[in-house]
Amino acid sequence: MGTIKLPRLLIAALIFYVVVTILSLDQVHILNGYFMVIINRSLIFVILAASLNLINGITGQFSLGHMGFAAVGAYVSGTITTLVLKLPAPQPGFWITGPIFIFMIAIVIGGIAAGLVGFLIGFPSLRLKGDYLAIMTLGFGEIIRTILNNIDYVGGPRGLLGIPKFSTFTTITLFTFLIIVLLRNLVQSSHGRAMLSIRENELASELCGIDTTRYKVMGFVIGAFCAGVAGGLLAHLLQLAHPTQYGFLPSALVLIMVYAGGMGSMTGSIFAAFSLTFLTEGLRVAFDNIPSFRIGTMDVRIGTEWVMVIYAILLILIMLFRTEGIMGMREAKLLIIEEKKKK
Amino acid sequence: MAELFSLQQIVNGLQLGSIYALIALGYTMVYGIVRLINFAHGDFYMIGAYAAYAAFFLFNAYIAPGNVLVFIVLIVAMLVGAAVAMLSNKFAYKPLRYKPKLSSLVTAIGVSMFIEYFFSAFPPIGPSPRGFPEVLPKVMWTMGSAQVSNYVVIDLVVAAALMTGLTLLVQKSPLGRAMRAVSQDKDAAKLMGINVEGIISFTFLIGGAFAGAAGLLAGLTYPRIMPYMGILPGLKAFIAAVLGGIGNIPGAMLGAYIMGIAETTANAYNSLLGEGIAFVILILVLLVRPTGILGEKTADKI
Amino acid sequence: MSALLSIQGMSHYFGGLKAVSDFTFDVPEGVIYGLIGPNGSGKTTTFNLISGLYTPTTGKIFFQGKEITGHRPFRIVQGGIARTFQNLRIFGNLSVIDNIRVARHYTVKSGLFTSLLRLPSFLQEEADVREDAMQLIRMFHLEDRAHDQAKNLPYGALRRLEIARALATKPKLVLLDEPAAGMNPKETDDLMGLIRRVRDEFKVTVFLIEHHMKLVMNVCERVKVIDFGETIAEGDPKVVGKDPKVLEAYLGKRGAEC
Amino acid sequence: MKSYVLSAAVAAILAGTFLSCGKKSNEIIIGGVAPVTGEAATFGASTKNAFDLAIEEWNGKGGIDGKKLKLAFADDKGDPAEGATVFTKLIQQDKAVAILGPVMSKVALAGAPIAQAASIPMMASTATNPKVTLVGDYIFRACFIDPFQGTVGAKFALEDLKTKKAACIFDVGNDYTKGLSEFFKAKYTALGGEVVAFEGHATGTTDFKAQLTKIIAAKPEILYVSDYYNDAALIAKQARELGFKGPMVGGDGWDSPKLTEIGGAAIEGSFFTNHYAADDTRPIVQEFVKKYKTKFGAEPDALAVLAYDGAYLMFDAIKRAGKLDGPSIKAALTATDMAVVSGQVKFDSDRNPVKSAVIVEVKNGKFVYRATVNP
Repeated sequence: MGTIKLPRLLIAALIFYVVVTILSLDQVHILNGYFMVIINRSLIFVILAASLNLINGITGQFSLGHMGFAAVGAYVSGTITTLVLKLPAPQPGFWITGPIFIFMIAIVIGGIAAGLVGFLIGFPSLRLKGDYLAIMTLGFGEIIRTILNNIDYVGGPRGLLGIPKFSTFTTITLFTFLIIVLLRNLVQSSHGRAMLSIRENELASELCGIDTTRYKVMGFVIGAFCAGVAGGLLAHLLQLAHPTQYGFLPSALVLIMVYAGGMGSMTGSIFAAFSLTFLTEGLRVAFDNIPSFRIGTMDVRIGTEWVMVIYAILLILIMLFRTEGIMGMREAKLLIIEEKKKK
Repeated sequence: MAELFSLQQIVNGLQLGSIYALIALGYTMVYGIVRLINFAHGDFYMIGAYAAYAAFFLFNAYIAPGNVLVFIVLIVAMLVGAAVAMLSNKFAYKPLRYKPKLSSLVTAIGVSMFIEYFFSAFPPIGPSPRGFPEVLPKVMWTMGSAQVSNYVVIDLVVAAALMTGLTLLVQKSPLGRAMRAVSQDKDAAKLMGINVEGIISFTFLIGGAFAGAAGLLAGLTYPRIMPYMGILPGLKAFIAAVLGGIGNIPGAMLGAYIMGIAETTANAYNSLLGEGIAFVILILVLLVRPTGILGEKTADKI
Repeated sequence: MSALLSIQGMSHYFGGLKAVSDFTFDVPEGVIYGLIGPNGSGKTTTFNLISGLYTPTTGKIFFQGKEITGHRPFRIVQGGIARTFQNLRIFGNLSVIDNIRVARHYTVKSGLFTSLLRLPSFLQEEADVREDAMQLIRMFHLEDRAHDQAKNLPYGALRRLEIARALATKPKLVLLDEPAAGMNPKETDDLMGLIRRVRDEFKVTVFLIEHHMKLVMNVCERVKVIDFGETIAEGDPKVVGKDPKVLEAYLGKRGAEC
Repeated sequence: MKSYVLSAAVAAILAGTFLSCGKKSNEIIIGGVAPVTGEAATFGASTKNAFDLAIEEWNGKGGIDGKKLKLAFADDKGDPAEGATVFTKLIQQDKAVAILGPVMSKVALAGAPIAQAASIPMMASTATNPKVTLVGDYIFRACFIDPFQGTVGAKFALEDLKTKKAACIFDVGNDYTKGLSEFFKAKYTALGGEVVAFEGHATGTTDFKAQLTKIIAAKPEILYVSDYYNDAALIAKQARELGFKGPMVGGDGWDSPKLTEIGGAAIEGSFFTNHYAADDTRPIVQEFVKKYKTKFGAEPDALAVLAYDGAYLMFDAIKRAGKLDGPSIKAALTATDMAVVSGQVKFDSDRNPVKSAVIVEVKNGKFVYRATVNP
């Protein structure tokens, strides 16, 4: 600290970015577009899982409606960019011409809107604990979805369409990196320790002078903000936002990532977001290659419909045999800010 | 708005409420004993419906549709529901009993996903909906301004009979006393010589059987079954249990009937409200009275 | 000596059950004050009332002349009353130093954004807090384990950690809820010295609940004996210890032998 | 550290799987997209069946220019994000020359820009949202768009059934059924009828009685049920139970043997707009129904018909193009004029099929031809 040395996390992110970019160049073509889609989705899941980890793993609350926040971010930022810019895909020289800044601002506004919703939801929910809180957040998530389904201005059940495609590997990596740094700095600050202490023992935390209400709401708001950013990025990647993308099941998938990775471990969330996204695609490819056979007059296929069965079994097995998740509560060195030691 | 509270709407609500009640009872009993929101409970209901469907075709060859067949099919649905519930408990929940509570919740989500996706992927069942057969001929009566079928009567009678039986079991029998003891304090119950795991398993058995019965009733009343049919009723029944006071058996019944009538009324008023009413109720209850209508306040020990 | 903590007519009921009945007493500044009484006599309830976990049914609590009745617990802590728990409440998965730093948090001035951006003022403050925490840790002989997860510490060390954590909130009054519970005689002796040192070096008033009569009689400068929510005796421990009412109602014959 | 090693190993295996994409030059890869898991899985299953059947038939006839067709199928789970992923996979990884599907508009809207950008022609089978094909000139569809069917249904209800008061019920969470009801209502009102009740219901619900009680209280002469067959059959049953006596009218989402399996007597005497009638004597129809039944043990539904037709239109275009590049296939598709199961198909300037609709009546558990309506 204090020296001009670049932080290791930044170096790691730069290496990741440069390597992936080079490998995906048309001339090299080791990573094709399919890989890039998986990587982009993994990165968005990284934001979602890491931010849910802040709520569930760090602050010790429990949200089952995380995608509801993502929906708010997606719809708000998507509405802004479709209104402000009716523009095609990024052109060369795009970075300095303006629209990208509007996009970035829209994403941040989407995040802030999600944060506000997080505040509205977090505040009344705080009297509840454990599974009551889980159900409450699930209810709020469903209500957000129902409302979106019924607002014709944002497309109702047709979804919000015609969002410009601004999310690229570059913008997604940038936002993911910023959010990881933000979350890491938060957790390893005095405020973060206050949040952790709530998870460990809420009563003792209060009696250490921590305004636990404030920090629980803060956990919800920051988590919701990040989810809103992820939602915005996803909407600008797919060029649409649809209410069904933000229901209970997608929220459960993010929850699974957090638990599989290890509650309270950001490293775990990141690792699980990547590995589960890749695993799903890997299983898809694997199942594609199983030939079909006949039983009687029926054609029996062992096809991609079994992927989710495997996914569910995997989740149960992780919970049974490694309840604390793959990483437990540990963090990779890369994500730990080293403290200068005196003496 | 006369049509909101017409006799017909109340009949509709009671019929829906009966099905919710049977599912809600399982939720509430399991929660009362192991403090677990068993997300897979709605799927036990779905399995019950499929079991009833299979049983119909198995027995229809020998017995003509009618009350006897309904009874046989009901028993099969309850047995299968109970078996699945006990198996889930044994393999997925029991090993996590003394781990953090929320890991059981996540496991329950996993079990739920597994059952749904497995049924959908398994070729003999598959994702397509199936028409549920008429297990007994339908008879319609006109009562005042309302149309009532014998199915409504069956729904109400089966639900009432099972609920009465359960209330008697819990209140009067030694087994019920043991269940209440376990729900109060597992460790103390163990010291008193109660087989705690046995009681938990029995609770899952009852809950699963009731969900199975609800599956048959749903098949009769809304004659379409599919692998994902349990998600929504499961969630709503759970909300009904919370509304009545989770862990409280009469509360679950009360909550379920309120829920059925509220949903019917809301649907008649406006589809947006109808879609969200369950969750609005949930949030209101949790904010205003998290212990539910009949639930008792338990002081946190500091 | 002026009264640091003043309790006036405080009662508390759980439903119909009377836990604390019409307590009126002062804890003077700078003393080591003991509250003793048999199980269920309302000792822990008194602490919970003072630290704001319960709100008294009737009566008022004043601290440094200001009323704190009904304030939220964290406000009361920030106002200068820290406490420990009978059954330990340690942040088990946090390191020893982090346990201490959590208690220092409310004095931290760096806002959220300063912290997120890790601005120099934040880094400076973090360093100060760390140094402070290390000082406390050394004083409580925990320096070897400073970076270990707290849950891995032996029992006696956890007791010390909890007291250290309470002191980290920079209190004027420390409530110790049975600090010697579960300790062996040697540890208890050390604890007595520690309590005195805490009072002298941190300039705090100590208010403790204890079953352990030897500790109370040795350490406390003033004691109050309660039973069934009512005060039986109050005053100098040596006097109170010989009060026949106390011996009979609370200490019994066994107590007299101590 | 163990987990790092493990993850590296997993990554290596995955990478190996992904990279091992051998492309045989004597095969033409056709991408197929439909949901086979999730709540829309029932629609995806019959769609995929139809893809398989069409490919089998074409390969039976020797493929195209001596090359065999191979279906690269991917599950979109009914989710737009999955849709975008699998479109990219099919185009980039499997090197599909054309894409069949998907079923749902929201997935099509996420996938279409990817196909368009890669110049890969796509034939959405049942995505009815008008915006789908507006994404670009590589995007076609095999089905009607919402306005057409709603209009046909309204005209039929007014003119043939001679009704003046109608009621609509639809799924508020499904763009297809909501759109259909909206267009029905607009046309019915415009032509002088009155829509006395317009009720939505939540997705996945099985109890429609509240809405139906309200609808029946408004005394409509006909009930327009724009839901898919699985909900429509239940609605019919419950409507009859509550005493509704009039006819019911629906859209092509009704076309499934499940309609009568679930609906039974309640659905008798109802009508729906469709692409074809199963009792149509044209050999192409009869042959398709027969083959489908033999292969899959069930009668085809509308999704299967449209998927099958979509596949035929695409294969025909590939054959006529004579080349496998996107622009050639696209050009050939634009020039389509082909008889398929759902009739003679041409594409308009927005790449929507121009074809006639038929009205089908449910009679004795069978779907019987009633009338043809030209666009």
